Amino acid sequence: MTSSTQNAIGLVQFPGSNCDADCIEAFKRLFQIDLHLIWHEEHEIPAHIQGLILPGGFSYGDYLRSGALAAFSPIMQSVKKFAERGGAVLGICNGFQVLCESKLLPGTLLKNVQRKFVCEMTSLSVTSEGKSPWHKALAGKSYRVPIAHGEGNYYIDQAGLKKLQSQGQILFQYSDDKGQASATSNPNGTLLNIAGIVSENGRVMGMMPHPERASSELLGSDDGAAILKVFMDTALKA
Amino acid sequence: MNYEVIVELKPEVLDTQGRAIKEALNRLGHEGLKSVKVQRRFVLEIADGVKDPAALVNQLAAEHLANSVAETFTAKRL
Amino acid sequence: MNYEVIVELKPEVLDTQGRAIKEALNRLGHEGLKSVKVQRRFVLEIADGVKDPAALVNQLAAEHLANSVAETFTAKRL
Amino acid sequence: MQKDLIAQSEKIGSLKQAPFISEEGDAFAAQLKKHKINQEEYKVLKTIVGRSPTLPELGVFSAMWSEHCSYKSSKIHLRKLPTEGPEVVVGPGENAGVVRLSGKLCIAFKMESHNHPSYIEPYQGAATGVGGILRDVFCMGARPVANLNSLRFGERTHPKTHYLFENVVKGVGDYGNCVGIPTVAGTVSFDKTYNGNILVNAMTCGTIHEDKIFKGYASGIHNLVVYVGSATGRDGIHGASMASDSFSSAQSGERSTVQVGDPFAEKLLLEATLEVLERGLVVGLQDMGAAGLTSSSFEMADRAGNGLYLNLDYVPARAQAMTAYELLLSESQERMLMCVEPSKWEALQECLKRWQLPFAIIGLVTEGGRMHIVKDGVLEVDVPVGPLAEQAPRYERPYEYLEKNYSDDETFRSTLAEIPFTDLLGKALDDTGFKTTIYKQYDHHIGNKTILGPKEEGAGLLWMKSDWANKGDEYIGLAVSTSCNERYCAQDPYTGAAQAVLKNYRSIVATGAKPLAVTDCLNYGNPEDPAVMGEIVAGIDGIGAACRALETPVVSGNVSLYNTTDGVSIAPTPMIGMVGKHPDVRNAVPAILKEKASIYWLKPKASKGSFGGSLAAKLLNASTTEHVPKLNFEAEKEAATTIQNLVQNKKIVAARDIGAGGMALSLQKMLLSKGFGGKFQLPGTTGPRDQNVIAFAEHSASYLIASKEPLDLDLTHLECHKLGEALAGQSEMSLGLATWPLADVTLRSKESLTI
Ligand SMILES: Nc1ncnc2c1ncn2[C@@H]1O[C@H](COP(=O)(O)OP(=O)(O)O)[C@@H](O)[C@H]1O
Ligand SMILES: [Mg+2]
Repeated sequence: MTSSTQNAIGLVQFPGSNCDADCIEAFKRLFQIDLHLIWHEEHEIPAHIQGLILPGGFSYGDYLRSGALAAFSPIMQSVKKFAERGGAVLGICNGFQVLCESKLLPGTLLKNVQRKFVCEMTSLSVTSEGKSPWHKALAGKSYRVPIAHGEGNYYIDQAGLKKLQSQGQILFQYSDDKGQASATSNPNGTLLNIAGIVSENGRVMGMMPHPERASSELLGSDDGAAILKVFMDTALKA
Repeated sequence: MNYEVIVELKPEVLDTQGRAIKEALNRLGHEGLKSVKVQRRFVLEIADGVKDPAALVNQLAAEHLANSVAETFTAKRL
Repeated sequence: MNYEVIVELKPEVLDTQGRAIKEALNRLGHEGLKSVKVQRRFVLEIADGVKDPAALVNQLAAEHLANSVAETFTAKRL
Repeated sequence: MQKDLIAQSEKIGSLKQAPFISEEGDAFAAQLKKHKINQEEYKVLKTIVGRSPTLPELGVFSAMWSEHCSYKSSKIHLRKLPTEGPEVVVGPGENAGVVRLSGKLCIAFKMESHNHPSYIEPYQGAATGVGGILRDVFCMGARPVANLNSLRFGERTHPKTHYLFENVVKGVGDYGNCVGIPTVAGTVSFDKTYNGNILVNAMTCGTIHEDKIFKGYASGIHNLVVYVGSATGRDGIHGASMASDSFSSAQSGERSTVQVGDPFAEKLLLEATLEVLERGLVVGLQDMGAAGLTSSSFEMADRAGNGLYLNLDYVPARAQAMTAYELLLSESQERMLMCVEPSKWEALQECLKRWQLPFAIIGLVTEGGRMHIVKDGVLEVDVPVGPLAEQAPRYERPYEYLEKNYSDDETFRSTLAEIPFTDLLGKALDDTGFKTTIYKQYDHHIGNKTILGPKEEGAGLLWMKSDWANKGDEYIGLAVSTSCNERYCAQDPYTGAAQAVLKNYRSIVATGAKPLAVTDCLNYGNPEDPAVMGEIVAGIDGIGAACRALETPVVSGNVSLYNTTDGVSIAPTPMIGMVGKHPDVRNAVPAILKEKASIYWLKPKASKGSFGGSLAAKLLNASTTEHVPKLNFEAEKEAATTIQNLVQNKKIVAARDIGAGGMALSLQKMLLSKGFGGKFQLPGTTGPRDQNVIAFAEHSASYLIASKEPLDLDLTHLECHKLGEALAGQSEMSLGLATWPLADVTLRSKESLTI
C-alpha cells in the first residue's frame, strides 16, 4: 500500500458505534491499511479521505429509531457533502440505517417483522439489473455474510420501489442456497428480500449484513472480503 | 368503537429513551427542549357486540398492554 | 409548556406489532378486539422562553421523532 | 472545589447530627426486621458506631452486612476452595478473577446472579444483570470480549414461564447487543423446582494486560471523589438485602422500584472507564453495583485504609427530595465512583465530557478512616470504615448433610426398558430443546473473534490474537462454558456440584482446549434451613474436590441464597463458568458434525452408567435410588489429553461431551443440525431390554468423537467404541434395535423451544 491509500479510508465513530473495532481489524488484516477515525463531533472530513465507512452498532442507543439521532450529528453534514461530491460511502447495519435517515439512501429500516433481534448467517445474491461498480464486480456469485440487527426490515413505498428497481439500485437480496430470494430466506420481513442498496450514482452503498465479520474462513466466511474490496476500489479509483 | 390506551413509565422509573433523546436533541442545538417522555399509545377497536367495552379495554390494558411493575396507563374512548 | 406528539405508521405500512398483539389477545379469548394499532407518544416539555414553541415541536417531530418514509405524526399542545 | 471540600470536611464537628433511631417498642423491632439485622448483629453495630445508629447508618450496615455483600453464611466454607495455580493472576476478592492466557495476555472473568430482580421484572432484571457483570469486569481495566448466560425457568407449562422466558432472553440480548459484547455460550433448562424462583446468572470475560490490572482504591488524602454516570433515582433501594430475601408468592411484584438498564450509557461508561484507566487518570475506581454508593465508597475507602467525606448535595439526583438514605442505597444503574488526584482532574473531565457522561465531585479522601456523609448540612453517617467490613457477621450456620444410600434401581430400569425408544428420544429432544430461539436473539459474532458459537453447540471459542500474547501464539483461543445439572445436585449435592465443574471441563476439552480456571454462582435456598445449608456445604466441597483434581482453581464467584418461594427452596444449582486455553483455533472442532465421518464413543472402562438425576428419570417423572455418575478424575483427565491430542493432530472433525440424555441424545443432536444419519451400534446390548438402558444411561468422562480416519487409541482408564458411519442425505437413522425417520426429529428441532 502506498502512503496515500494508507489513510484514504475514513471511519465515522458515533457514540454507541460498536462495530468500529471490527472494521478496523478487518481492513488491517485483509488490506494492511489503517482506517482514519473520524469522531462524530468533528465538522470536516479531511481532504485526503476518499472513502467513508459508517459502522454498525447502536448510535445513541438507537433509542428513538435506529440511526435517527446519528443522522443529525455534526459530522453527517460533511458526510452529505462528501457524498454529493461523489465520495464513496459504505454504511453497514446501523450505518445503513444512518444513511437512510440522512436521506443519502432512499427508504427506511423498520423493526424486524418477528419483532426480535436476529443474529445468523445469511446468503446474499446480487441483482442482475444494476450497473453500479458494485453490481459489476460482485454479480454472479452469492456471498455468505452474517446479520445481527433488530431493525433491518427495509421499507419504501411503491413508487420508491419502482424507482429503485428501474434504476438498478437494489444490490443484495437474502437468498436460499439456490440463489433465489425466497420467502424462507427472508430473515426479517424486508421488502423483496432487500439486504443492501446503492445510491443513484452507485457511490453510496448501505447493507444490513456485516461484511467485516465475514472476513476470514476461521470466522465462518470470508465472502465479506470481496465486498470490502469493491468498496476500496470504488473509493480509491475516483 | 375505538379506545385509546396510553402506557407510560411510572414517574419514578428512569425513562432512558426519553433522556437520551432529549440530550441528543439538546446537543443538536434545540436548547428549548426541557424534557422528553416516551410512551406507547394503543388504539383498540372493540366490536359492537361487546357488553362493557370500557371494562374490556381496562382489563386488556391492565393485564397485557401495561407492565404494572414499571408502568401505568390511562384509557379513554375516542 | 407540554406538547404531545403522536407518531404512527402510515396506513400502507403493516403494523406487525399491532397485529401480533391483536392475535395474541384474540387467542386468549378476547374475541371482541377487532384491531390494535401501536403508536409512539412523546410528551415534550418546552422552555418558557422559546419564541414559537409550536413551530419547534413541529420541527422536532418532522425531522426527528417521525420518519417521513414510513410514519406520520400529529402534534398538539397539552 | 477541593479547598471548599477540605473546609467542609474540617467542620464536621459543627454540623447538625441526624437523629438516632429510637430503640423502643414494636417499631424498632420492625425496623430491624426490615433491615434484616438481628439482635446480635445490632449489638455489634452499636459497638462499632459507639452509639445508636441514624437511619442511613442502619441502611448502610444492612446493605453491607447483607448476604449478598458480606457472604456471611458462605464465607467460612468458600475458604476451602482452591484458588491458586500457576496461571492465576488475581484470585477471589477483587471485582473479577484474572488468569493468564499467553504471555501478558490475561482474562478477567466473573459470574453474577440477578435472580430476584429478573423474576419481578424479567426484561429489566436480566438486562441490568448483564450490565452489572460487565461493569465488574471493565472496572478492572479489562475489555469485555464475551458474555455467557445461565438461565433456569419453571416448567414450560407453568403459566408464568412463557412471559419470563421471552422477556429474560430479550433483556439479556438487548443489553449485550447494544453494548456490543457477543454472547457466545450459555445454558438453559426448565424444571418445576424453578416455578416460583427463576435463575438468571450472567458471566463476562474480558481481556487485560497483566501489568495493567487495576486494583484502585481511595488513596491520597484530599484526592477527589467523583461520581460518574447516570443520575440517582429511587431504583432498587434495598436491592442488596432483597437479593438476600426469599419470595412469598402473595407479595411478589411489589417489592421494590424497578431498576432500568441503559445499555447506551453503559457503552459510554465502558469506553470512558477503559480510557481513564489506560491513561492513568484515577487512583481509584469502583462500580456502583449492589448497595450502590454505599458499597462502592466503603470498599474504596477500606482498601486504602482511609476515610471519606461525601456531601450528598452534590450527587446528581433524578427524583425530587431524595433522602440521604435513598441516595446511599439506590441501585440506579450505569454509575461509577472514581478517585482522582487534583492534578488529573482537568484531564479526567475532558475525557468524561467527550464520552457524554454526567459527573460530579461529591467528596474527598480524608485521614482517620471514618466515613462522614453529609446532606443539607446534617451529618447523616459517621462510622469507622474498617470495622464495618472486618466485623461483618460470619455464620457457621448449623447444617445437616445426610449421606444417602444409592443403589442400582432395577425397578426404574425395567420401567425404562418398557418404553418405546423413539418416544424417549422424542421426549428427550423436546425437554432439552434447541437453543436457536435464544441465541438468534444474541449477537454472537460481534468482535470478530467467535470461532465456535452457540450454533456449534458446545463451549464458545474465541480467537484471541493479541500483541500481548507470546510469539507463536497468533492463533491462541479462549474457550468458555457455563453449565450445571441441577438434577444431579438434587440427587446428590456433593457429586452433583463436582459434576457441574466436570460438565464445563468436558465442553471445553471437546473443542481441543485446556481448561484453566473457574468462576461460580452458587444458587441455593434458605441457608437458615440446616438441610439447605448442608447442600451448600456439600456443593462447595464438591466444587473444591473437582477443581483440585482438575487443577482449575476458582478465581471469582458469587453466592445467591434464599432462592425460595413459599418456604420451598430450589434444587441446589451451583452454576459453574469455566475458561480454557486453546493452543490453535485453526484446529478447533465443533460439537456438531459438519462432514461425514465415523463416530466413536469414549467412556470410562466398564462404566455401566447410571440414572440418578438423569434426564430419563425426569422424562419418566420417576424418582430413583440410583447414584449420579460417579466421579472418575483419572478417566476425565485421560479423556482430556486424548481429545486435546487428537485435535492438535487434526485427527478428528467434531467432539461432543455426553451429558443429560446419555449417548443416544448426544448422538442425535451431534448429527442433526447438518442432517446426517446412518446406522449405529449400541455396544454391550444383549437384547431389547438393554436398548434404552444403554442408550440413555449417563456416564462421567464420556464423549462422542468424529473422525475421518480409523482411530486407534491407547487408553488406560477409558474404552472407545466405534458406533458407525454418519452419512449425509439419509432419511433414517438407527441405533441398536431402533430405527426412526429423521424428518420427525428435524421438525422437533425447529419447534421445541417455542414456549
Ligand atoms: N442461554 C443461552 N444463551 C446462549 N447460548 C446458549 C444458551 N443456552 C444454550 N446455549 C448454547 O446452545 C448450545 C447448546 O446448548 P447445550 O446446553 O449444550 O444444550 P444441549 O447439550 O442440550 O444441546 C451451546 O452452544 C450453548 O452455549
Ligand atoms: Mg451440550
